Amino acid sequence: MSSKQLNMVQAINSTLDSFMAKDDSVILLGEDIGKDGGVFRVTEGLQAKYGTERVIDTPLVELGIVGMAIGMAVSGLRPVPEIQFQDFIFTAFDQLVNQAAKMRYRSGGSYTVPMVLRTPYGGGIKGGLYHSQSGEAYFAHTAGLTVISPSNPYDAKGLLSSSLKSNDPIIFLEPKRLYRSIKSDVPDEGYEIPIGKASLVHEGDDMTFVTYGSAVPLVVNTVSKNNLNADVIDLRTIMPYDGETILNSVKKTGKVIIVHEAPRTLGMGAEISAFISERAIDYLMGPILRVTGPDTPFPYRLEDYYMPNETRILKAVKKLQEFR
Amino acid sequence: MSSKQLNMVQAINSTLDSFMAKDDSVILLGEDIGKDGGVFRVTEGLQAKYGTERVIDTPLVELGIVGMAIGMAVSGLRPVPEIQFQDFIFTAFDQLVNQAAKMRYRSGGSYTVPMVLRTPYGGGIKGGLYHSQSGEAYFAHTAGLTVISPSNPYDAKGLLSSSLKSNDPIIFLEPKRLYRSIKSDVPDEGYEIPIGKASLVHEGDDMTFVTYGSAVPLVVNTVSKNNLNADVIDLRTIMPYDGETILNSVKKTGKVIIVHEAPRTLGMGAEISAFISERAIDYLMGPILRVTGPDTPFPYRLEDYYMPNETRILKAVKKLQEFR
Amino acid sequence: MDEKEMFVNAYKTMVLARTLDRKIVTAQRQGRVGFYTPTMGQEALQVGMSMALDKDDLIYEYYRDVPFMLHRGVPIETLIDQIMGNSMDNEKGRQMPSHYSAKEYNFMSVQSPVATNLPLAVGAAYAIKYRKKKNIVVTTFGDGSTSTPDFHAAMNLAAVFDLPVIFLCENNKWAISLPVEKQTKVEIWKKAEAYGMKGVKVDGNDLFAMYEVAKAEVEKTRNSGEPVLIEAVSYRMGPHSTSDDPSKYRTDTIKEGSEGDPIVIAEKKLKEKGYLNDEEIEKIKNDAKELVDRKFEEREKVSPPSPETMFQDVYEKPTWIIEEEKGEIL
Amino acid sequence: MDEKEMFVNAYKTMVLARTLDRKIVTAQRQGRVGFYTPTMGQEALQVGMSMALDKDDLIYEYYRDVPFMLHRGVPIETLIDQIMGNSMDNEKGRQMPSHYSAKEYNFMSVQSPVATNLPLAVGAAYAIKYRKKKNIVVTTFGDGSTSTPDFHAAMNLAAVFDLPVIFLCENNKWAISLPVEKQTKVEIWKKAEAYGMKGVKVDGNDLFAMYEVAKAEVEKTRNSGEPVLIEAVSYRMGPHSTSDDPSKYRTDTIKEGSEGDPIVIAEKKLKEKGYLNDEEIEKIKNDAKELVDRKFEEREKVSPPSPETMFQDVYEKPTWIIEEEKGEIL
Ligand SMILES: Cc1ncc(C[n+]2csc(CCOP(=O)(O)OP(=O)(O)O)c2C)c(N)n1
Ligand SMILES: Cc1ncc(C[n+]2csc(CCOP(=O)(O)OP(=O)(O)O)c2C)c(N)n1
Ligand SMILES: [Mg+2]
Ligand SMILES: [Mg+2]
Repeated sequence: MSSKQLNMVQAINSTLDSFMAKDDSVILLGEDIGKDGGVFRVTEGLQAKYGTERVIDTPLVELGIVGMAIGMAVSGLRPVPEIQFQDFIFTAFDQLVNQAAKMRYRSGGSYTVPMVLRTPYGGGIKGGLYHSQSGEAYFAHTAGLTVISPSNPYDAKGLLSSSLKSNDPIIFLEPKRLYRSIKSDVPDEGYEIPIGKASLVHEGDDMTFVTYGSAVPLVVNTVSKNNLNADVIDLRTIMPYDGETILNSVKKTGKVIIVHEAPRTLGMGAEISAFISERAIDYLMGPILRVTGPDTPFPYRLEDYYMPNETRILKAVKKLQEFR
Repeated sequence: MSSKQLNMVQAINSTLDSFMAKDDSVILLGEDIGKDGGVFRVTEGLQAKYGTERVIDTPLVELGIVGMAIGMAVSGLRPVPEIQFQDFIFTAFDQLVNQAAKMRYRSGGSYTVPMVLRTPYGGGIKGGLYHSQSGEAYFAHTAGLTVISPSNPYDAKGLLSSSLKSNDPIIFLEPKRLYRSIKSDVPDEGYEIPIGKASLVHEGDDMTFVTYGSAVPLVVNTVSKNNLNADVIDLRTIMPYDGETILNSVKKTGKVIIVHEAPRTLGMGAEISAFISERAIDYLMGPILRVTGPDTPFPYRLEDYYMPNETRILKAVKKLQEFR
Repeated sequence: MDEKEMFVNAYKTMVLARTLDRKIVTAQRQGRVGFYTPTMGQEALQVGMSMALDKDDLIYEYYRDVPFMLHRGVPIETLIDQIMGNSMDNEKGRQMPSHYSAKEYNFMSVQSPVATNLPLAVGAAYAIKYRKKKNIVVTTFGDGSTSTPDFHAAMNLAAVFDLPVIFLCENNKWAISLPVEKQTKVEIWKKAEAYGMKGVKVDGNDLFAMYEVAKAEVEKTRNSGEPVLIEAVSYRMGPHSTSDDPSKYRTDTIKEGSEGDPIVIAEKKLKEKGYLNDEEIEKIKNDAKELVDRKFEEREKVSPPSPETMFQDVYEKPTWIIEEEKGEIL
Repeated sequence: MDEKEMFVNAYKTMVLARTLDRKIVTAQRQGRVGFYTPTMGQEALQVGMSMALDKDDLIYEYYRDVPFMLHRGVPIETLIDQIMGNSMDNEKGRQMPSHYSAKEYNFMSVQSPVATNLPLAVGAAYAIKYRKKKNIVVTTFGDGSTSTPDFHAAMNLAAVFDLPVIFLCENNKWAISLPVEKQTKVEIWKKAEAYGMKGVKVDGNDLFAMYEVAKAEVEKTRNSGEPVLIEAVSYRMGPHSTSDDPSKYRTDTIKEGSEGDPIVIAEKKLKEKGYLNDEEIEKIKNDAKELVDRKFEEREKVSPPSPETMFQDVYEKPTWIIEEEKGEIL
């Protein structure tokens, strides 16, 4: 089977391309996604190939982009709206929470919203308060939304492919920090990574790391570099998260560290931790620790202090190792 | 000291009244709050007393209400915007998350937003999907916001009074189910209940209940009726929650049940649970349990199944008692 | 259908809607219904609009569109079942009363946050244009809703992309307690200009006038694919909802049965045209009453939705989380 | 200040802003600055507006308003410190470059989500009216920003409550890659009508024309307390930002130094009026260059903010949560 070394931008671009080629109900819309190819160039070349009717440069109005996409989806299309930065999604938040997420439920199943909302999120590009936020918890707390974040180009293609076949609204969060920083071998052929299944990206017996998105390479590198005998779980799907994989690992290791960049309070770490202590309390051999961004806005100049790093992860490891 | 038996609507109304009488920088704005006195009558009589300039009937635009309030606050007023139902706040969510919450931080402390946003929340009035939501976790996850919810008329006055003296933006969540269903003795004189301090509303040694808002009377009644030997902690302030009071109790009882109406996944229960298992794991004598609303939209006809009830709480108690 | 038949049918719908309206309001006072937003006063404009449409046209309606729905053939049972939230309700009893849904008749499910149906209507119109179909989209909303973000977004997008959508503003002069003059300084139909869209104003209390305008605009939109804003001027004759007490903020200017009542206006014209006489009108009213009473008793007996339904339709397949919660709750 | 002095001063500011613009763009390419949104092309309209204002007027500006800020006396240090995000920055290095704040000069701190400053400006104007003060509010935004929810909300509220706020739309013809014709079908100044507000269009590339209009509108707003929308037509001569590559979507129509360049236009008029000659112009440019270079080197040496500052100003007093997180991170 042939494959290519691609970065995440390329993997997403080629996945969109292949779905658009097969299915004329797939339509992209967003700000600057056409001629400009998107501010991160993720949709580069697609307007030239599929025309302005299928790759729509919209006026500057996120709630309109999302609202239109919902209407398109209800009418049988498969819209893929792009929000230029996840930080700007809040201007469309009502459309997501009160329309997209509740459509199937409120209509008794009559109407559905098969839409994949793509948006870059997270820090690491010196974007300051408004070009760095990690808002996954807002979406994951919203019943009706499915929340996905790939941590590498291979997963990006597989998860986006599954998303484009789902009949529920999907929030597809692209860790912008990883857009071009890593490559993986990506098969030319289509494949899917199932929604709701985590991936064990490193195996070990002493402790369990639960993480996703841009924190995955950090955790894997930290584990490898420091020869930690640890399971590393890449959630891939944030909501619904894969409780089973988490539980199996925790029952083996008894020690857990959750790592993400979003703020600690009510970040995904809170849910994972609560989930574990609800049903594996007697397996635990130490506190469930969280290594996350702090509960402050995301700063510009000091962004390296904001994001989790190796030192902080090792501090947590030490704390667990020294427990009792 | 004289006092009156008041319900929560009356307690809030009279508190607003007394602050408005003392301080002409206090200004109310919202939909139907003037002549109509608010759809729940919380602002009844205030426009007649203070005029249309201080009790402003606004056009139908939540983002404008919140945005204007932020601008007023920056300019030295003390706006008290009302959002008719918390469900509609999402149309103003960007103003809350990206303006109100981040103003002090992004301006290096130059500009501040002393604003108290009041809004009724929660179920129990047969409001269905869009007149019943409990969105406290969205706010509590947003660094810069303070989130408060009173569980009785006395607390409503004390907490609102502190809020009106705070220099940070406050989300004041009024459990609409309790608006008229309970009365308490409310002193005529002013008093404050400190922000960030929980209240131990029932004491016992066997287990700890952590709760807030409309779930408080439910938990207290369940505990009393069933003679449970339990601490019941009413958080009063949801963010920043009172970790110390929680920890002290958990170290005593070793068993925890968190009760709230908001959906389980990433609800406040997740954060409280994670907080506890981070620093009191060796005190725990059972799983940390959550009795909450499920991760579905809020249904109309079946709302009684949605909200936590005595049966579900006792199920959790039994589970804890039978642990190991 | 000839003109006479068409207008008599329209009138029958108006009467049926009014009769149902009164029935539900009374039932609400008796504790048999939880809540309701009366339609009283807005019958003519809705039915006039409906008369101009085809079966395939899509409607993104709002909570007051009972006459509209009845006229397009939505069975009265469907509406009452929604009001009751019973097990036969299209929405499985999940939504508050007045939040209807009728996919078979191309009515979207009604949400509460006002005007947030408008951007969806634009998206639906985009799909029509993209698929080169000939149907159009109509979306309805009140005067107060023109202040919302969603109105602005939808109007601009429909204009920029030239989409076949009719924005029907049901200006009933009030948004709960706020009169339209305090909502905005400008007549609503004029707002269309700001988007490069055509705006029209029509007397929405006059069935005949409304139908004329609706017919012309529907034809134009269907043929040219261009959007239009129609302001149908009317009056909210009832309270905002059964929870509302309008005496706190207004003195009603149009009372039921007075000469400003759209049903009275319609009757007068129908009689002038010789389409109906007093006797026939009487019979239409009696028939409506009989039907509404009968259907209401009948639907009231329908069982509530079963508790398991609460956990369905959040996603196509329930997540393990929801399954688990269901197990805990039931 | 006499007219000559006033315009010469205005011109000096324009040149200084342009010089700073170029310096920062170059520095960004050299990796000395993280990001920047050039102002090039919008100097005349901003300075013309500023000339008409009083010290006490409040400005809710957007990210391209460097000439505006310089003209109102904001020290060049303040701007460079913000761009650097250093320890002397008013915002403590927390915001991305181009998100200035200068409370002493009544400039609000700039946010990124476009046009969300507009509702705040309306609130500030409400406070002025309520306190019966005589100052006014000016809020600025681009052409693309007229599509946002916040524009609609703010315009309607300012009109309904009759508030002293000037909406200054800096129409530079582009919103990143979207030309204004695709943003909306109508000229921007005309959108004011939809709110019952006055709208004015002015050639924003002509300092003199801009000043005339600004003066008249400021006077009117100050006296009547009424809002106005000014569309200042200009052109974004540079890229949207240092991350942008306009060659992907447009051919520049106004090049720096060409006759459409607002600085060239100003020079011509100033010379015609005899306010400046070539030699003086040359000196102004050299002085600006010297100043900018010197200040830039100087500010570049300022230390970064200390890590503790990251944990301040989230609330008036840090919560225990933030204190704890600080302990863990530092
Ligand atoms: C976004 C939002 N804000 C507030 C409300 C509460 N509310 C329900 S109806 C209504 C007034 C609507 O007025 P209008 O648009 O004129 O429609 P009408 O009810 O008069 O038909 C309000 C404020 C809501 N449903 N949605
Ligand atoms: C709500 C929001 N959506 C998207 C963006 C990304 N963005 C930044 S500037 C810009 C274009 C703004 O155009 P315009 O209002 O004309 O101002 P200009 O940059 O041309 O001065 C966009 C889309 C943003 N900052 N805020
Ligand atoms: Mg109305
Ligand atoms: Mg522009």
